Amino acid sequence: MNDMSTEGYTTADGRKIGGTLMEMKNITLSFGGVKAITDISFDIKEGEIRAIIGPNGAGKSSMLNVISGFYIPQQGEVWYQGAKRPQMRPYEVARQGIARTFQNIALFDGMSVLDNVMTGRLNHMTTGLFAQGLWKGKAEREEVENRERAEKIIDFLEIQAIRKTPVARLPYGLKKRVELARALAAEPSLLLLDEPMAGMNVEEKEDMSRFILDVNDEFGTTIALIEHDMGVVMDLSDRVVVMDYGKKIGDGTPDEVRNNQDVIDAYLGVSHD
Amino acid sequence: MFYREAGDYKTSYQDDGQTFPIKFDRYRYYFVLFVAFAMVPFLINDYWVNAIFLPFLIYSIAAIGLNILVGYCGQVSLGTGGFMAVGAYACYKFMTGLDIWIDGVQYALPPINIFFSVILAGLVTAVVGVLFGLPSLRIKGFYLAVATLAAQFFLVWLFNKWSWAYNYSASGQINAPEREIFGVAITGPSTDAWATYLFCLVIAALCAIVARNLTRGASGRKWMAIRDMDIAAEIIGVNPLKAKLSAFAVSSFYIGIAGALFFAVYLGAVEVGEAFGIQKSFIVLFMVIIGGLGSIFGSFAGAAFLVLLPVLLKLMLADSTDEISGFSSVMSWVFLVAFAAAVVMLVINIVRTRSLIAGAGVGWIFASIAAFMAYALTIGGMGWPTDIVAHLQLVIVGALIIIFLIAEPHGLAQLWRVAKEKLRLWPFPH
Amino acid sequence: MLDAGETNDTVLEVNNIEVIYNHVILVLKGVSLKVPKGGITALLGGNGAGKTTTLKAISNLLHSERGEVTKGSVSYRGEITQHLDPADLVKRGVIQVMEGRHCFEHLTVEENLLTGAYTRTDGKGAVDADLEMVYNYFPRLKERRRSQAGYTSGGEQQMVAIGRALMSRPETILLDEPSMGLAPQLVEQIFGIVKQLNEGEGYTFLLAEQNTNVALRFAHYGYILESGRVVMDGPAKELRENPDVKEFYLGMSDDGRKSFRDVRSYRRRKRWLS
Amino acid sequence: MPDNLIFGIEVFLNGLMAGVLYALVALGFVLIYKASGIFNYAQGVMALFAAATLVGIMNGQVPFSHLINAMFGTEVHHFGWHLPALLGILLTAAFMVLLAWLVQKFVFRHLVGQEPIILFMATIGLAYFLEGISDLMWGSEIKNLDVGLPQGASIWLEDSTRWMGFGNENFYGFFIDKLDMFATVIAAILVLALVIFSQYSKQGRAMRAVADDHQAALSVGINLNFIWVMVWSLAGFVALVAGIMWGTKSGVQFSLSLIALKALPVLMLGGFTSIPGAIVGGLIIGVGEKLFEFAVGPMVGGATENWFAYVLALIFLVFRPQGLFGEKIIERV
Amino acid sequence: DLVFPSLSYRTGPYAAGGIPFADGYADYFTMLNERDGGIGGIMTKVPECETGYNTEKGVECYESTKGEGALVYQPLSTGITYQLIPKVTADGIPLHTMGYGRTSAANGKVFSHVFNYPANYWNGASVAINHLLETNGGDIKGKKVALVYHNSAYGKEPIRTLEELSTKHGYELSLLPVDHPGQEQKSQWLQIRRDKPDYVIMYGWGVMNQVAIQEAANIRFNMENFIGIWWSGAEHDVTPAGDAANGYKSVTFHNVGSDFPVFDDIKTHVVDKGLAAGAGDQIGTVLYNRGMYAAMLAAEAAKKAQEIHGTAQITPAMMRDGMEALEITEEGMTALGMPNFGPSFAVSCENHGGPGLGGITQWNAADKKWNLISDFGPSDMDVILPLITADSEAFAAENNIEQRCN
Ligand SMILES: Nc1ncnc2c1ncn2[C@@H]1O[C@H](COP(=O)(O)OP(=O)(O)OP(=O)(O)O)[C@@H](O)[C@H]1O
Ligand SMILES: Nc1ncnc2c1ncn2[C@@H]1O[C@H](COP(=O)(O)OP(=O)(O)OP(=O)(O)O)[C@@H](O)[C@H]1O
Ligand SMILES: [Mg+2]
Ligand SMILES: [Mg+2]
Repeated sequence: MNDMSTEGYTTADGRKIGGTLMEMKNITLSFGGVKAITDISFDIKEGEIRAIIGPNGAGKSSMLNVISGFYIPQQGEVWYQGAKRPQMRPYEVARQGIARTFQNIALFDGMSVLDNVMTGRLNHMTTGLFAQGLWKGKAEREEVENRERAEKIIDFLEIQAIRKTPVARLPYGLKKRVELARALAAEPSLLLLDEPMAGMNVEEKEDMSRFILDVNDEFGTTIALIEHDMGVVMDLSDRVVVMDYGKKIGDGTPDEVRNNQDVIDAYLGVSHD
Repeated sequence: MFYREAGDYKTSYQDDGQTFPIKFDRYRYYFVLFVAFAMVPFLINDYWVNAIFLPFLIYSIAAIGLNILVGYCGQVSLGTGGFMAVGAYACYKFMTGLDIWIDGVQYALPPINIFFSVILAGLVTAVVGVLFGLPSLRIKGFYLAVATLAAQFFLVWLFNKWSWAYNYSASGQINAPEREIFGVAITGPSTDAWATYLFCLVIAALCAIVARNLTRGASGRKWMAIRDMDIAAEIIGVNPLKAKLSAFAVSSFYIGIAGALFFAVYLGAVEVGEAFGIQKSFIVLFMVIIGGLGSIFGSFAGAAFLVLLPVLLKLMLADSTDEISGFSSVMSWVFLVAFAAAVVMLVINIVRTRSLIAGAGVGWIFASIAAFMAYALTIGGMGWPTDIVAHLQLVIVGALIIIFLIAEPHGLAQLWRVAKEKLRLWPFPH
Repeated sequence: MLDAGETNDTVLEVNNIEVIYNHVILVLKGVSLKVPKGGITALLGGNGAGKTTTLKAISNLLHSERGEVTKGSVSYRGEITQHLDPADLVKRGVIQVMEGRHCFEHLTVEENLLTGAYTRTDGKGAVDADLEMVYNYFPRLKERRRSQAGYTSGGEQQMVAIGRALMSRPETILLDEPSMGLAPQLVEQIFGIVKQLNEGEGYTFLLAEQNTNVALRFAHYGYILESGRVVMDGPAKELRENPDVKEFYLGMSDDGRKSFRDVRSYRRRKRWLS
Repeated sequence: MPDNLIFGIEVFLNGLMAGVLYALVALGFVLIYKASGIFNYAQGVMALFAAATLVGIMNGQVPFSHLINAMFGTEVHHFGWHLPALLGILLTAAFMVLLAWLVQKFVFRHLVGQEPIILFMATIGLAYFLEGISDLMWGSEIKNLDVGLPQGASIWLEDSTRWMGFGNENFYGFFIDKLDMFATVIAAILVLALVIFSQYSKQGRAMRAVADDHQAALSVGINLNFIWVMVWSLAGFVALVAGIMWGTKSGVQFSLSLIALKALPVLMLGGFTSIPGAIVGGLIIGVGEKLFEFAVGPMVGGATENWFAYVLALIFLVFRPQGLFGEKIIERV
Repeated sequence: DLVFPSLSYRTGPYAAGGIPFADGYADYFTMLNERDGGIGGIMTKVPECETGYNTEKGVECYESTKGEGALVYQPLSTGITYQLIPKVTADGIPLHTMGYGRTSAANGKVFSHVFNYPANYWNGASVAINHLLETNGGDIKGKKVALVYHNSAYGKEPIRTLEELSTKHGYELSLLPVDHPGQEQKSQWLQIRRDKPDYVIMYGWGVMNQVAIQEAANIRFNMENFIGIWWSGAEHDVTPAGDAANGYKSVTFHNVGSDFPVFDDIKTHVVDKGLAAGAGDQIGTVLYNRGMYAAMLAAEAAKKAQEIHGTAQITPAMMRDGMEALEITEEGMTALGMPNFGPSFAVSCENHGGPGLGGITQWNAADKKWNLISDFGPSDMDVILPLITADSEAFAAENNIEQRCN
C-alpha cells in the first residue's frame, strides 16, 4: 500500500498527487432498518482519480449523496479542504466547488442541452432579478461571458451539434455526456461521477474515459467515480475504495484491490484483467 | 420552404440569445407590435375593447405571471384569484389615497397616479405571494396546488371582512373613481376605448418583455431546474428557497398588476367573491395550460383562446341577425377555407394511416367544427335559446380543452412550434 | 446451444419499420429483424441507434411516448401485432423489460414482482412457485422484499425489473440493456440466467445491449444498428470475429484489449458508414 | 354543564358528521388518483351528474328534452313513469359505468403517459363537459331528490341525551341529523370495502402499479383501459352515493358540483392516495372547521369555514408533506 | 323596435332563480307584441344574453346589446349592477334594478340613470322589522333577531339598516354570514339552536335558501318566525324541505299566485302559440311574476316616455324621462289585468326608489302555495333616507358627481 498520510504521492505514470482534499471519517448512514453505510472512512487527495466500487446496493451512491450533502449521516464527519464541514444544504456544498453527475440521469428534461450546461454555471452568475428583467447591460454581459465558458465545455465534450436539442429526446449515452458537461461547467474542484459509463458501448466508454482523464489532466480536477466496468476502473483510477454491504472491504491502488481476496469474493467473482 | 433560416447566421452569442433568432420571426414580431400600437387604437370601439381586448390583455398578464410560476418553476398554484384580489384592493387603496392609522390618528396619502398605483399594487401582491409561497418549500405537486387554495379562500374572505380595504363602503364593493394619465381618463365612467386599450397594452407589452428577459437568463434557468427536478437542482447549487420564492414574487407581481387592471380599468367596480373567486384561479390556469406551459407566447395564445371562444360561440349560436353583417361574412369565408384545409388534412390522413382517428388525424374533428362555424356565421348566428347555448358552450369548451390536450399536450405554443418545424421542412416530410 | 442456422422457425419478425416521434423526428429508417424461436438474438449499436425504439415498436409501447410506426410491420408468430394492446402481447407471451428499470416505486419489491403475474391465470400456487424461483435467482431481492422499490439501489431495481418480467412466464422476452448498472458478477449471473432459461425452458430472447462483449458471448445471432438502420448482422460467432466489430464494439485492437488510458484518437469513422 | 362545553361537544359531533359527508366526495378523488395519478377535478360534477341522472330516471324525464323541443318544436317532457328508488339507483350506477367507459375511451386512452398536470387539465375539461351535458340532459332547475332517506334531527337522540345537560336548561339534547348518521354508516362500509379491494386484490395492486408508472404497467401486461374503466366506474359509484346524500340535503342543482371544493382539504390532509385517509381527513376537517367557527368565528366576523379547512390542512402538510396517510413522496437521486 | 335586453342567467349556481325571472320578463313583452302589436304600435324585442351571474359576461352582454338601441337594462345581479352603474351613466341608458343592486341609487340626484323602485334591500329589512313589530303589538324590545346572510355585497346590504333599526326598537341583532354557495350551514344553524333567537331574517340566494330552510326545519325552528327577503321566497326555496317549511315567511313587493287576468292573456297569446320563453310551466310562480312585473314596469315607463315626447320610437334618454315620470296606480294596474299586483307608487327625479312599500307572504306547504298575508305597507323611511343620502353623497364626492334635480 501507498503511504496514505496527508502528504501527496506520485502515481505510477508520474503524476504528482497533492494533499488530502476531502476526508470521510467513520461515516454511518442508515434508513430505518437498512444500514446503507457502516463506519466508513477514506480520503480523496487533490488531483487524483478515486474510484468507489462494490456490488449493487453496497452503498456507493449513498456515499456520494453524503458527500454532496443530500444524505445526512447519523455518525461521522466530513472534512473538506482541511476543515470539518458543518452540516449544510446541498446547494451550499455545491458552492464549495463540488459538482456531480447522477446514477439515474438527473438532467432538466424541459430544457435544451445548452441551458442544462448553463445551469452548471449558475453559481458563477450574480446579477439580481431586477437587472435581469432589464436585460441590457449587466445581465446580458454576464450571460454572454458565461455562455462562452459553457460553449468551451460543449466543444470539449463534442456535443456542439445537439446544443439546442431538448435533452428529453437524447439517447442515454449522450445524456450522460451532457450531465458531465453540466458538472464541468461549474468548474468544480471535486467532481463526483456516479456510474458515468453505464449503458455505453466500448467506443463511447473510450470517449468518456478520455474526457475524464483530460479534465483531470488539464484542469487538475479531483475526481471520485463509481463504476461497474472493471476495465475502466482499473485503467483510470489512482486509488480504489471497495464497499460491500455498507462496509469498506478494501482500499488501495487498482493492483492491490484486484488481488485482494475479499474483493474477489464479494465483487469481482473471478479475478479481472 | 416557406420558412427559412439558412443564411441567417449569428456571429455573436448576443445574437444567438435574442428572443427571435430567426429573421422572419423578428419581422413578424415587429409587424404585430406595429398593428397593436399604431393601428388597432384607431379601429376599435367600446365593444371590442370591453368585451375582447381588455380582458385579453389583462388575462394575458395574469397568464404570464402564472406561467412563470407553473410553467417555468413548476409550482402549481390555484391562488391566482386571491392574488388578483390583492392587486385590485391595493390599487384601490393607492388610487383613492392610502389611509393609515397611527396611534389613533388617521393619516392619508394623496391619491397616487394610476400607473404607479398599478405597479405598487403589483409589489404589494408580490409580498403577499412570497408569504403564501413559503409552504412550497415543504409541499409539492398537487398538494401544493391544493394548499394554494388556502390563499385563495383566505384572501377572498379577508377582503370581504376587512372594511379598511374597501374604504368602509356599506356593501363591500369597490368602485374605481376617475383617474387620468396626461389628462386622458384611464379609469372611471368617461374613458375612451383607445385610452384604456393603450394603457393595458403598454403594461402588457412591458410585462411580456420583462418576463422574457427573466426567463431566458439565469433566473429562468433556476426556475426551470427546480421545475424539472428539484433535488438535482439543489445538488448542483440552486437554492430552492430563493428560486421558488422569487418565482412566487415575480408571478404574484404580474398577477397583482392584472388584478389591479382588472378592477380599475376593465370592470370599474368589483366585489371580491364574485370577481376574484376560485373560478378566476382556474380560468387563468386553463389559459396557461392550453396556451403552453413555459411559453410567454403561449400565455397570450391561451388568453386569446379562452376570451374569444365563448364570445365566438355566442356569436355563432345565440345571436341571430336578419341581415348578414360584414364581419360575419368575412369570417364565414375564413372558416370555409379552414374547412377545406381540414378536409384535405383528413383525406391525407385517411390515405396515410388508413384510420379515422389515428395519430394527427383529429383533422376531421376540426373539419366538422370549422364546417359548423362557417355555416353558423354565414347565416349570422343560429338564434338558439340562450340557455341551450350556455349549456352547449360548456360542452364545447370542455370538449375543446380535451381535444387540444390530446392533439398537443404542450399547448398552442407547441402546436405553433410543430407547425413551424413542418413549414421549415416543407415540402419534405421529415 | 442453438445456432441461427439450426432453426428457421421465426417467431418474431420485424419488417422494414419506420418510426417517427412527435410527428417530426424520424428515428428508425427501415429496420428488419428476424428472431428465431428459442434463440437469443442481440441488438447492438451505439447510443441513439434506435435499439430501444425497435423494442418498443415491437411491444407497442411507442404509443405512450407519442411515437408511431409509420411504415412496415411487426408480426409475432405470423400475426400482425401493430394494432394489439401491449397487454394482449403479454398474454401472447411477449414481455419487455424496459430500459432504465421502471419499477413501481411505491409498491414493495414483492408487490412489484407480483404485478408481473398480472396476466396469469394459473393460480396462486404456480405464481408463488415462480416467486420463489425469482428469489432464488436474486437472493438480494428476498432480503429487501418488504422495502418500497423506490428506495432500493439502482442494481436492485434492475433485478426487480427482470424478475418482474420472469413472473409473467413469457415465451419471448425483450430485454433492454439488462446489464446496465449491474456489478460484473451480477451481469454474468443475469446472462447465465438468460442462458439457463433459454436452454432449459426454451424462452426466446431479443436483447438490446451496449455491453457487446457479453452480449455476443451469449447470443446466437446479432444485429448491429446505427442511426436507425441495420448495418450488419450475422451469427454471433462471426460478428465476434469481424475486425470492425472487434475494434468498435469490443474495444480490441489486434494486440488484445487496449487500456482506456491509451485512447487518444477522438472520433473515428465507422467504415461502413462512409 | 356550562353552555360552552356542552355546545362545543355538540359542534364537535356535528363536525364529525359533516366530515363524513366531505369524505364521501373525497373518496372518489382518492380512487382515481390512486389508480392513475390523475387528480380528477370532475369528481364534484360527477356527483351532480349522477344525482341529476338519478332524479331524471326516477321521474321518467326525457333526456335532452329542452334541446329536442327547441330544435324540432316538439313538446316532449316525460315518459310518464315513476321508478322506485332502488331501481333508479341501479340504473344510474349502470349509467355511471357507461360514462366511465366513454371517458376512458375518448379521453384518457389518448393521454397515457402524459404529465399529471395535463391529465388534471383534461379532467377540468371533462368537468365542463359533464356540467354542460348534465344541464342539457336534465335541465338546470332545482330538482328534489327523495330516495326515502331519513332526514331531520333525531328526536330520539335529543330526548335521550337531554339529561347530559345536568340541569342546564338551555340544553335540550344533542342534535344530530338522521341523514348524517345514515351517511356515516354508508361511508364506513364503502371505505372498508375499498381498502380491502385495493390493498389485497390483484386488481387493486395493478391499480397502484398503474399510478406509479403507466409505461411499466403496460409493459407487464396490465390492461390500462380496463383498470381505468374499473376505477372510474367505482368513482362514479362513489359520486352517486355522495350525490344522493348531498342532493337529499339541498336539492339537486349546480352548486352540488362545488362540494368538490369542500373535499379538497380533506384529500390533502388525509393524503391523495389513502382511502382511510379520506375518512380520517374528513373527520379532522369537519371537526376543525366547525369548532373554529364556533370558537373563533364570532370574533372575526364568521364565514371562516371555507378558508379554515384549507389552512388547517396546510398546517398538517407542513409537517407531513404527503398528508397523514399518503404514500411517502420518494425523493432520491 | 323597442329593445329591452334581458341579461339573464339560465346556467350556473343561481340558474334556478334566473330562469323563471327571465321567462316572465320575456313573456310579458311577447304578450304585448301579440296582443297589442307592441307598445304604442312599435314592436318590442327582448334580446336575451346569458350572464351566468358572472360580472365579466355581464359586461360583454351589455356592450354587445347596447348598440341595438337598448332602452333599459335589468341585470338581475347586484355585482353586474355595480359594474354597469358608471357605464350606463356615461352611455345615457337607464338601468332598472328592482329590489336589488345599489340601494343608495334610489337617490336620483346622484344616480341619474339608475332606478330601483318600487323597493330596495333596506326597505325590505325595514318591512320585515315592521312585520315583527306588528305581530308583537309594536314592541320588540329585548327580542333577539338573527340575520343569516349571503356573504357578499348583496347579503351585507341590510346590515346597516338593521343596526339602525335595532337602536331604534331595542332588539338584539346577531349576524351569521354564509359563504357562497351555502351548501353547508351546520355551524350557523347550530349557533341559532344555541342562541335561540326569537326571529331569523334571511338574505339568501340560490342553494343557500333551500339549505337554510331545511336546516331550520331540522333544528325545529319555528317557521313563523323565519322571514326571508324577496330573493329567499320562491317555491323552489321551500319545496325541498317539504311540510316542514310550512309557515315560512318572505318579504315581497308584488303579489303572488296566478289569479290575475294578465295570465290568461299570456296563456292565450304566448304559451298557446308556442312562443313562451321557457317551458311555460313557471307561470304564477313567485319569480316568474317578478320578471313579468319588471317587464310591466318597463313597458309602462316606455308608454310614459312616448306620451311625454310624443313619439313612439323612443330613445334611451326619453326612456329615462319616462321612468322618472312613472306613476303606478291601482286603476292602471287593474286595467293591465293585474289588480292589486303591486303597490301604487310614483317616481320622481329625486327619488328613483319609490316609496319602498312591501308586504309579507307566507308558505302553505299543504297547498304548495304562497299567500300574501299583509298589505303593501310602508317602510321606515326616517331611518332609511338618511342612510341613502349619506351613502350616495359619499359616492358623489368620490366621483365628482354634480347633483341634479335642482
Ligand atoms: N420520446 C422521444 N421523442 C423524441 N425522440 C426520441 C424519443 N425517444 C427516443 N428518441 C430519439 O430516438 C433515437 C433513438 O433512441 P433509442 O432510445 O431508441 O436509442 P438506443 O439505441 O436505445 O440508445 P441507448 O443505447 O442510448 O439506449 C435517439 O436519437 C433519440 O433522440
Ligand atoms: N433514501 C433511501 N431510503 C431507504 N433506503 C435507501 C435509500 N437510499 C439508499 N437506500 C438503500 O441503501 C442501500 C445502498 O444503496 P445505494 O444506492 O447507495 O447502492 P449502490 O452501491 O449505489 O448500488 P448500485 O450499484 O446498485 O447503484 C440499498 O440497499 C438501498 O436500498
Ligand atoms: Mg448506485
Ligand atoms: Mg436504449
